[in-house]
Amino acid sequence: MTATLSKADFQSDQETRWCPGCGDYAVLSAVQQFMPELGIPPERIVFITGIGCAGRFAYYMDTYGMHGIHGRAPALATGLATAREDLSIWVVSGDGDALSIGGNHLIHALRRNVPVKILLFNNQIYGLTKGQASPTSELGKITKSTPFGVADHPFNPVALALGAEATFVARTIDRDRHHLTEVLRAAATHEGAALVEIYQNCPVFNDGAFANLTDKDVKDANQIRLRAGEPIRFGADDERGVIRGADGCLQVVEVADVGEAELLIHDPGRGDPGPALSLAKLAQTPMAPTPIGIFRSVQRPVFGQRGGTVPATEDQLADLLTAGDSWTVA
Amino acid sequence: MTATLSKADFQSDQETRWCPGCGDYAVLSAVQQFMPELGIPPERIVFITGIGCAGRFAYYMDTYGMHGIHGRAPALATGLATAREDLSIWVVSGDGDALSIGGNHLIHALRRNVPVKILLFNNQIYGLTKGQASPTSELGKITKSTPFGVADHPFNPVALALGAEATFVARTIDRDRHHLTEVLRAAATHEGAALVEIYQNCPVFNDGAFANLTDKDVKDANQIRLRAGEPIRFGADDERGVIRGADGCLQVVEVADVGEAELLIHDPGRGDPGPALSLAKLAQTPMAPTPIGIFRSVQRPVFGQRGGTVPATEDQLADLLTAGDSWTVA
Amino acid sequence: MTKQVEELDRVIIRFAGDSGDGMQLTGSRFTDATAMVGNDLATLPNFPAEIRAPAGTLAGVSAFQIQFASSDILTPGDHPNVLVAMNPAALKVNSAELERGATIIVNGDAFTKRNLEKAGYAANPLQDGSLEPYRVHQIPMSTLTTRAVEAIEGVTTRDAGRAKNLFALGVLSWLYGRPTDVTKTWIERKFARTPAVAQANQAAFNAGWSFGETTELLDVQYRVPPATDVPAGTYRNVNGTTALALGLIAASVRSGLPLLLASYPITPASELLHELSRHAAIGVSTIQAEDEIAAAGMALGASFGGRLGVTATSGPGMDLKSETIGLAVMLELPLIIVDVQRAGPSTGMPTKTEQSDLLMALYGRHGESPLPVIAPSTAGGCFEAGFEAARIAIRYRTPVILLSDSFLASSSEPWRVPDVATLPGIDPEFAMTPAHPPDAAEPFQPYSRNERLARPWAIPGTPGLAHRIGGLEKTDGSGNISYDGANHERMTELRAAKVAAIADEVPPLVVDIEPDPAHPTNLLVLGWGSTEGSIRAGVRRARESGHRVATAQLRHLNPLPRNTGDVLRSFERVLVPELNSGQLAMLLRSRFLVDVESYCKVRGQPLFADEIADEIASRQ
Amino acid sequence: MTKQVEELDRVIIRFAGDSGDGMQLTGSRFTDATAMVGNDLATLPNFPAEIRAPAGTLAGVSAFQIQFASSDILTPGDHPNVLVAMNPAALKVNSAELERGATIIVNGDAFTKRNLEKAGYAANPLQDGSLEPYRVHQIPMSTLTTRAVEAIEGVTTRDAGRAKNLFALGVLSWLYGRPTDVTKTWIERKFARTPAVAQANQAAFNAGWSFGETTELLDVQYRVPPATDVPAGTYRNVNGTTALALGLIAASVRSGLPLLLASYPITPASELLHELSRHAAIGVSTIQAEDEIAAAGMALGASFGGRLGVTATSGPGMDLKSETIGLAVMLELPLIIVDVQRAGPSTGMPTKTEQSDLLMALYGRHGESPLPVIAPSTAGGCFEAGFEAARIAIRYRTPVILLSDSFLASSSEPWRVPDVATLPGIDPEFAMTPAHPPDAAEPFQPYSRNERLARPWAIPGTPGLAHRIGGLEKTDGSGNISYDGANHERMTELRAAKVAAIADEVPPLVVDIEPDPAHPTNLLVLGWGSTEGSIRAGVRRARESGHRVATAQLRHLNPLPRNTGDVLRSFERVLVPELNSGQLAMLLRSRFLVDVESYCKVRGQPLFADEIADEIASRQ
Ligand SMILES: Cc1ncc(C[n+]2csc(CCOP(=O)(O)OP(=O)(O)O)c2C)c(N)n1
Ligand SMILES: Cc1ncc(C[n+]2csc(CCOP(=O)(O)OP(=O)(O)O)c2C)c(N)n1
Ligand code: SF4
Ligand code: SF4
Ligand SMILES: [Mg+2]
Ligand SMILES: [Mg+2]
Repeated sequence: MTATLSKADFQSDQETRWCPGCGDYAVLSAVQQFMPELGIPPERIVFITGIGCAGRFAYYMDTYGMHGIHGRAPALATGLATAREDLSIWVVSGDGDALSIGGNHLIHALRRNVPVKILLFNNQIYGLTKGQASPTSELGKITKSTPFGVADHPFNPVALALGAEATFVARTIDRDRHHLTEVLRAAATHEGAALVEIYQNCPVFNDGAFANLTDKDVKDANQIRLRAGEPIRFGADDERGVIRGADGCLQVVEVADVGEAELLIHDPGRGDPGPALSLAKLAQTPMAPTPIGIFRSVQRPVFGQRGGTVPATEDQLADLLTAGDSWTVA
Repeated sequence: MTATLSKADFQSDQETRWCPGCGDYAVLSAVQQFMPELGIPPERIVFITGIGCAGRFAYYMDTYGMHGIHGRAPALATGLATAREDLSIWVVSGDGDALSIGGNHLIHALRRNVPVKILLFNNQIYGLTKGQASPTSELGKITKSTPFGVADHPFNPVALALGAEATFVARTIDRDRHHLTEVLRAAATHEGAALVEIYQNCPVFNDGAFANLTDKDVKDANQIRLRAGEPIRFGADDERGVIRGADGCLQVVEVADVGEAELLIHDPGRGDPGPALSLAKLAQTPMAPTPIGIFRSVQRPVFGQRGGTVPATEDQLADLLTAGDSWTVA
Repeated sequence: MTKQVEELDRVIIRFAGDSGDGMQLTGSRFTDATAMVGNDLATLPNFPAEIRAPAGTLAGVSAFQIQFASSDILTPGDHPNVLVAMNPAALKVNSAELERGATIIVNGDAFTKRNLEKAGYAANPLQDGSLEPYRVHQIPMSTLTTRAVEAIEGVTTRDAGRAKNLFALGVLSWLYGRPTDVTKTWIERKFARTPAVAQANQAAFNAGWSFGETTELLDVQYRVPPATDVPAGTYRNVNGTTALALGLIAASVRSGLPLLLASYPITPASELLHELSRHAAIGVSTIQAEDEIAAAGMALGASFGGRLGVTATSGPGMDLKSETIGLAVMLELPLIIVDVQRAGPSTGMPTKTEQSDLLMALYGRHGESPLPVIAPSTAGGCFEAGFEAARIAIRYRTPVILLSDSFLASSSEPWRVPDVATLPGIDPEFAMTPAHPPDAAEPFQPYSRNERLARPWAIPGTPGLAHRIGGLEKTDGSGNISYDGANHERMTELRAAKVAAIADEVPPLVVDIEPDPAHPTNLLVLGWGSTEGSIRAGVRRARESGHRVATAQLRHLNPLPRNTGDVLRSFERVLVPELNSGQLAMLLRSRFLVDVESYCKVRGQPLFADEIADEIASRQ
Repeated sequence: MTKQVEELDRVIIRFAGDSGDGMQLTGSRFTDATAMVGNDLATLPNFPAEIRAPAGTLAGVSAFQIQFASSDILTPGDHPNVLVAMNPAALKVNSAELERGATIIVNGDAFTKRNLEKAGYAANPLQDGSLEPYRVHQIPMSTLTTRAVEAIEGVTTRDAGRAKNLFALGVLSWLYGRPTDVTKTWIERKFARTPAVAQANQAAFNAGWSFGETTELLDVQYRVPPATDVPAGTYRNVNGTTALALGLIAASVRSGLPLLLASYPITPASELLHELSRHAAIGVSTIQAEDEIAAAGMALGASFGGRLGVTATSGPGMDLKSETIGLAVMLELPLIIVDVQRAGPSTGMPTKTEQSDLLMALYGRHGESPLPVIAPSTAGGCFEAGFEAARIAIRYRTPVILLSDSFLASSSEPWRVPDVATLPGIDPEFAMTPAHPPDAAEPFQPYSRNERLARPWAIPGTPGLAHRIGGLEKTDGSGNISYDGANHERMTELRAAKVAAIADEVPPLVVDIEPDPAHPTNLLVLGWGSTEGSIRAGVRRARESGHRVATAQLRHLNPLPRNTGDVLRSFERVLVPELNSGQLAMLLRSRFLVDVESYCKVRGQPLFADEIADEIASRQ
C-alpha cells in the first residue's frame, strides 16, 4: 500500500498561507514530492514545528503534526522520538526559532543524536514578526529592530552544529529542488540526528539574501558543491578549488595555479570535524563562494528508548509495591 | 592606590563552603592571587555566577558580585557589560550551568563577543545537586540520574565554543596554578568574550576525573600544552607530537617516526577555526592525551554600548515629545 | 455647483482594502488632517494576521478606523457610519459591522469577476441588492486616478495604481471638509526624493477632492465642528506604544538613569523595541536578546549597573521571564516588565487583544514574590504609566509589571504633550558611603532599609560598597545567605510590606460622579486598564437613556488604591467588565468580600460601549 | 542484672551527627526494626544544606527523627524526648528543640577540644552544667566500638571508626527493645561482598546492645507496645517520593501507557528522577533534559505519542515550564507536572519546605489556561495522588499539576500496600476511527468532545487519523486555526468547563466529626496538602484540652470538592493554616465570600501540632 503513495497523499486540506513568492512554497513542494520515497505510510510520519513562517509547515503536511511553541520543537521531538521509535520524525524550524530562542534544544538534540531530521529554514530574518534581525542576519543589516544595523556577529548554522557534536550536517537551497531532494534523501537515511540548513528566500523582508547562489548568471561562480570523495572545485568550468594553505587554513584558489592534485578531497565521514568546520567557515555569509551539500555524515549510537514500550505487568507491579522490608498486620 | 592591591583585597569575609579537597578552592585562590595584576580597583570588578557549587564563587570575592539564577549568568553579564563598559566583568559557571540549562546564553554571548570573561568550572558532574550526570559526563558513567550509565554523547566545551564563533577559547586545570594563571592573564587582556574551560576535580561525586592530566606519574604523558608558534609535542621527553594525517585529520604520532618538521605548528590566531576544533577533538574526554592552553585568540569588534551613557537632555526630551505633527489649542 | 452642507456631531469612518492598498497610510493622513481641524478623535488600525496573504483574499484585508467628533470621545467607535472599501474582500470582511443605513464608498474598478471570487462572493453585491440597507457610492477610483496621473512625466503605471489610495483620501477629505494643506505638505516631504511620485500622489488627491466637489454622486458635504471642550495645550497624535516609549524615556531623563531595553520580538510588543531602538542618539540602549529569559536577565544586569532596565514582551514571553522576575524580587532592584497582552492561552490569537494576564502578573512566580502592577487605561495614559512604573521601580527598588494590551498599543488619540519641567524628578538615591541610610551599621548593609522599606542601591564602581547579592534568602540587613526560619519569615513580610506601602503614593480610586443622596446611584461599573474608553462611553449612553450609574477605572492593580474597599461598599451593585474570565473580580472578591458581578468578554476584541450600556440597562 | 522496664505510649528520638557519621542509616535501620514491632511511626530526615561542610562544623550536622507509638500518630513530632548526638556540633544544633527533661545520649569520645571549638562551644557543655535540665548519658562510643572490632581479621581502623553508628543503634535498640534480627539480616545483605566489614558492624551493634544491658549507665529499659488500631494488611515504610513514584508506575500499568519522565535535576525533586530511573526494566523511560523547558516539552512530546508523560521539578523549574504547560492546555493532551515545593521566592532556601506555589499552579500562565491541581496530604497519600493525577490527565486530556513539597517528599511512614487488583483501571480510549466519538462528523474532528468534554486522543501510527494540533486557537470540532472571536470565547469556555466538570469525580470534602447540635462546633480548621498530619495532631490536642473543633483537608485544589462552600458556611469560623502567606485563603474567600482566617507560617519548616493547638485555643 505504501508503494502507491504519491505527493498528493502528503498534501493537507489546509490552504497554504505564505506570502506570494516565499521560498517556503518550494521547500514544501519538494518535501511533499520526496515523502513517498520514504516508503512510510503518512500516519507514521510526524512533523513538529516551532513558531515562525516556517513553523506553519506542519499544517500543510497530511501527516501527524504538532505546531509547538517558539524554539521548543527539538525538545518536543526528542520526547516523541524516545517514546516512539517506530515513527519518522521531522522538525521544521526557522533561523530565529532554531538558533535564537531554541538554540539550546537544537545543540542538545544534536549531541544526543536523537533520531529526528531537522530542517532549518534560514532566511536570515524574522519573517512572521515582520522583519527583525535574526542570529544569522549579516553584520550591519538594517532591520526593524536594528535601525542602525545589526551589531552582533552572526552564527553559521553548519559551524554551530559541528561544534555541537552533530553526526549529520548539510546545507542546501530552496530554489534547487534537485539538490534539496538529494540532501533530504541523505538526511532521511542517516541514523540519528540530521541538521539540514536550507537557504530560504523571504521576498518580503529579506529578498535576494541568497541571490549569489541562486541567480543564473552568478550561481556557478558561488556554489561550491561538496561531493564525497571528490576534490572540492567549482566555477563555470570548475576553474576554482579549495586547498589547505601553508598556514593550515583552507583557501580558495585557481586550480590552474596549484594543480588539481593539491585540491582538498571532500570526506563527510571524517571523525575529526575540523576540516568540515573549515569548509563551513569558508564563507561567513552566502555573499561569497559558499559550500553546499553534506559537510558531515558519521555513525554514532542513537539516543533511543529507555524503558522499552511495555509497562510492567501486574505481577511486576505487585512485587515492586512490596519491595524492600514489608510486614503484615493480621 | 591600585598598585598596592594584594590577594587579601579580593578575599571577602564570607567563610568558603566547599567540600574538603574541592578543586574550587584552588581556582578561587589562583583568581584572588591574580586579580591585583589587573590593576583595577575591586569596586570596578564584578563577578556574576550561576547556580551550582561553582556559583558560590561570587560570595568569596571581595568585589561586586551577583549570584544569579541557574544558567543565566551570561545574560545578566551581557546586560551589565552593555550598560557599563568601565567594568571588568567575570562570569563563573559550572558544566551544567553553562552547557545544560545555560547553553543558549553561552553561545550567544560568545558570538556577540560580549566583553566578559567566562570561567567554566568543568567537573563533569552536577555537584550542588549531589551527583547527577552533566552534559560533559562521559558515556556510560553511572550517576544518580543514570543508574544504567549516561546514554548521551557529551559536549566538548572548547569545540562548542569554536562552533559558536568564539574569539577566545582556552582550557586549563584547577591543580596547575601556573598554567591557570597564564590562561587567566591571556583571557583578561583579550578584548571581547573569553571562554576558559577549567578542569575541576569534584572529590565527592566525581573524584579523579582528570587524574590523567594531574597525577604526577602520568600527566606529562597526557598533557598536550599548546604554545603559540611552536610545534605541538608532548610527553616526558617531548617524544610525541601532533600532525595532520593524509586523511586530513589530526593524529598523535611518535616524533621519531615522522620527524619534527611534520609537526603541526600551533596558531591560535588563525581566522579558520577548523584546526583549533581538530585539536579540541583530539580527545573527546580527558582520559586520552588532551591539549590544554589557548586554542583560539582572534580580534573582532566587541559587543558594546548602544545608547551611550548619558540620557537625553530636557531640551532633547521636549523636542522628542512634540516630534511629528503637533498642534496647539489655545 | 454648490452642495448642501449637513452638520454632524460625530462620524466613524473605516478605510478598508488589500494589504497592498495603503489603507493605514490613508487613515493616518485623514487622522492628521482631522486633528488639525480640532476635532476630538480616536483611531484603531486592524492588520491582517501575521503572514501577508495573497492579494484580494479575505485574509489580506487591512483596515483603519477613525471616530472624530465635536465633543470629547472615548473610543474609535463600535459600528462605522462610513466604509471605504477598495476591493470586494474589504467589503465582505467589514460590511457586517456597519451601522444600518451606513454609507459605503467602493472602488468600482476592483469589483472584477476574479476579485469577487477571491472574496467568496457568488454574485456581485453591488448588483444583487444585498447592500440594500446601505447608501452605496460606486467610484471607478483606479480609472480616475490613472487618468489624473498618466500625463505626468516619469510616472509608471505601478505608481499610478498605487496612488488610488490618495484619490480615496481626496474624496473623503472633501466629504468631511478636511484641510488639504496638511496632506499637501506631507506628500512633498515624503516623496521629496521622487518628484514624479509626489506629483502623481498630489494629482490623485486633487482628483478625488474635485470628484467630490463636482459629481452628482455625492450630494451632501458634511461638517463636524471642532471640539470646544478641549483644554489648552500642545497636542499630537500618539498610540499606546509611542506614548509608552516616551514615558520611559522621560523617566530616564528625570532620573538621570540611561535607559536600557532588552527585548525579544513578539507581536504586539515588538513595536516598543522598534520605537526605542531609534533613539540610540539620546542615551537609549536596546538589545534584541536571544530569548525572553535573556532579555529579562540583560535588563536586570543593566539595573544592577545603575541603569533603568526595561524588558517588554507579550504573554508567552511573560511565562519565560517569570523566573528572572522572581530573582529581581529577591535582589530588590528596579526593573520594568512591559506585558502587551494578547489573546491566549499559549500562542492563542497573536494579533488579537485580551486582558487575561492579570493574575499571572500578580501570582505567576513560585514562592511569595509580590510586586507592583500598573495598567494604563488610554493610549495617552501609557506615557504616565511608563513614567510611574519607572518612578516606583526606582524609589522602591522593585520590579514593576506594566500591563498594556494589543488594543492600547495600536489605538491612537490626540495627546496633550506635557511640559517637561512639570514632570516630577526621580532621585535614584544611589548609596555612596557604607553608612546608608546614614544611621545604618557598617560595614555596608545592602539589605538595610529606609522609611519606604527600600534598600540601598550601590552600583559597581562605588568604592567601599562592594557587596554580593543573589537569589538565596538573605539575612535582614547584611544580606548574607541565611537559612534561618525566623529571618525568612521576616524577609517575606518585609518584601510584602514594602510593596503594600506603595499604596501611600497611589492616588485614590475616583468615581466619576458624586453620590447624590436625592437620586442614589446603586450601580458602579469598575474597570481596569484599556477598557476605560468603552466603559465611559457605555456609561454615558446609559445615562443618556436615563440610568443612574457611576464608573471608575483602576490603573494600579497592586497595590490597590487605599479607598477601593470603601468605594465598592458604597454601592449596592458593582459590575466589573473585563476582557478575560473575571480576574479582577476574583481579586476584589477575596480582598473585600464584596459580591462583585463580572461581565466577561473573551473574543479578542476591545470592549464595545454598546455592550456596557446593555449590561447596565439589564441591571436596572 | 535485670533492669526495670517502663511502658511508654509514644517516643520521639532524633539521631544527630556529622554528615560522615551515618545517622540517616542508623535512623532508617531503627525505623525498620520499629515497624517490625508493629508500632505506628513517622520519620523525617534533615540533611545539611547542599554542599558538604567541613567535618565537625555546625553546617555539617545531619539528623534523622522518628516518632513511634502504640496508637496511630500523625507526624514525626515537634520536640524530641531523646537526642543521640555523635559530636558537639550535633548537640549544639539540636538541643534547643528538645523537650524539657529529655534524654541526651552523646559519644563522649567526640567531645575533644578541637570539636568543641568547631561547634563554637566556649566550655564543654558536658561539664559546665548547661545541660542541667536534661538527662545526659555519656558513652565513649568510638573507644568501645574500636575495642569491639579490633580483633576482627581484615578490619581497618577506618572501618572501625565508621562502625560506631551501629554501636549507637545497638544501644538504642536495647533501650527500646527493638528486635535485633532485622538489623542482623540487613547487615549480612548489605555487606555480603565484604565479610570483614559485615562482622565489624555486627560486632559494633552487639557491643552497643550489651552495653545497654550490662552497664549501670542506663538503668531503665522502655517498652512501647505495638499499635493496636492498625487495619490489617501488608505494610512497608515509604516516603513521599517513593510513594509518588509507585503511584505513577501503578497508573502506567493500569492504563497500559508506558511512563516517560523527563526532568531536570533540582532539590528536592531530583529524588523522583533518581527513583524512577531505576525502573527502566519495567517500561519506565527517564530523560535528564537540558533544562526544565525541554523536560516539559519532552514529556508533552511523549504524551502526543501516546505515553504517560510526566515532568517533575520545584519552584524555579515551574516558572520555566509555564509556557509549555500552557501549550498542553491548548493541545488538550495528558501531562503530569509534579512540583515538589520548596521555600521561595527565587532560589530561596532550596532544602526547606513551603506551600507557596499554589496560586502559581492555578494562575502562573498567561491567558485563560485552567487545569486541575492535586495536593497529597501524607507520604503514603502520594501514591493515590500520583495515580489520581494520571487518571484525570488521561480521562480529561489535560495537564495536571501535583503539588508535593520538600517535607512530604522526604518524610516517611508505614504505608498499607494496596492490592493491585483493587486499583481502578484507566482506559486511554485512543481514537481508532475517524468517527470518534461514534456520532462525530467525518473527517476526523480532533477537537470534538465526549460527555466529559474530553477530546479524542489519536496517536501517530493510527491510520486515517493524521491531524495537526498546535498552540494557536482552534476551531471547535475541526481543530483548524481560527481567529474568530465567537469561537475563541466558546473554546475558552469549553476549556474551563471541562476542568470544572472534573468536580463530578472529586470526592466531597470530609469533616472529621459529625456536627453535634448538643455541643455546636463553631471552628473548622481547614488545611491543604502536607499539613494534614500536624493539623490533625494539633486538633487532637486541642480536643484533649476540651476544645470543640473540627478539621478537614483539601486534596483537590482545582476543581474544589462540590460541597466546599457548604462546609465553610456550616461553621462560624474557619481557620486556614498554610505554609505561605494565605494563598488557599485567598481562593476560598473569592470563591465563597466567606471570611476565612489565615494562620501563615513561612519559616521553611513543616507546621507543628503545637502551633495549631495554640491557634485553636486562642480562638475559643
Ligand atoms: C515565546 C515566544 N517569543 C516570541 C514569539 C514571537 N515570534 C514568533 S515567530 C518568531 C521568529 C520568527 O523568525 P524565524 O524563526 O526565523 O522564522 P521565519 O518567520 O523567518 O520563518 C518570533 C520572535 C513567540 N511566538 N513566542
Ligand atoms: C531553574 C533551576 N533548575 C535547577 C536547579 C538546581 N540546580 C542547582 S545547581 C545545578 C547544577 C549544578 O551543576 P554544575 O552547573 O555542573 O555546577 P557544580 O555544582 O558541579 O559546580 C542544578 C541542576 C536550579 N537551582 N534552578
Ligand atoms: S514573511 Fe517572508 S518568510 Fe514569511 S511567508 Fe512571507 S515571504 Fe515567506
Ligand atoms: S560537591 Fe564536588 S564540586 Fe561541589 S563543593 Fe563538593 S567537591 Fe566541590
Ligand atoms: Mg527566519
Ligand atoms: Mg559541574
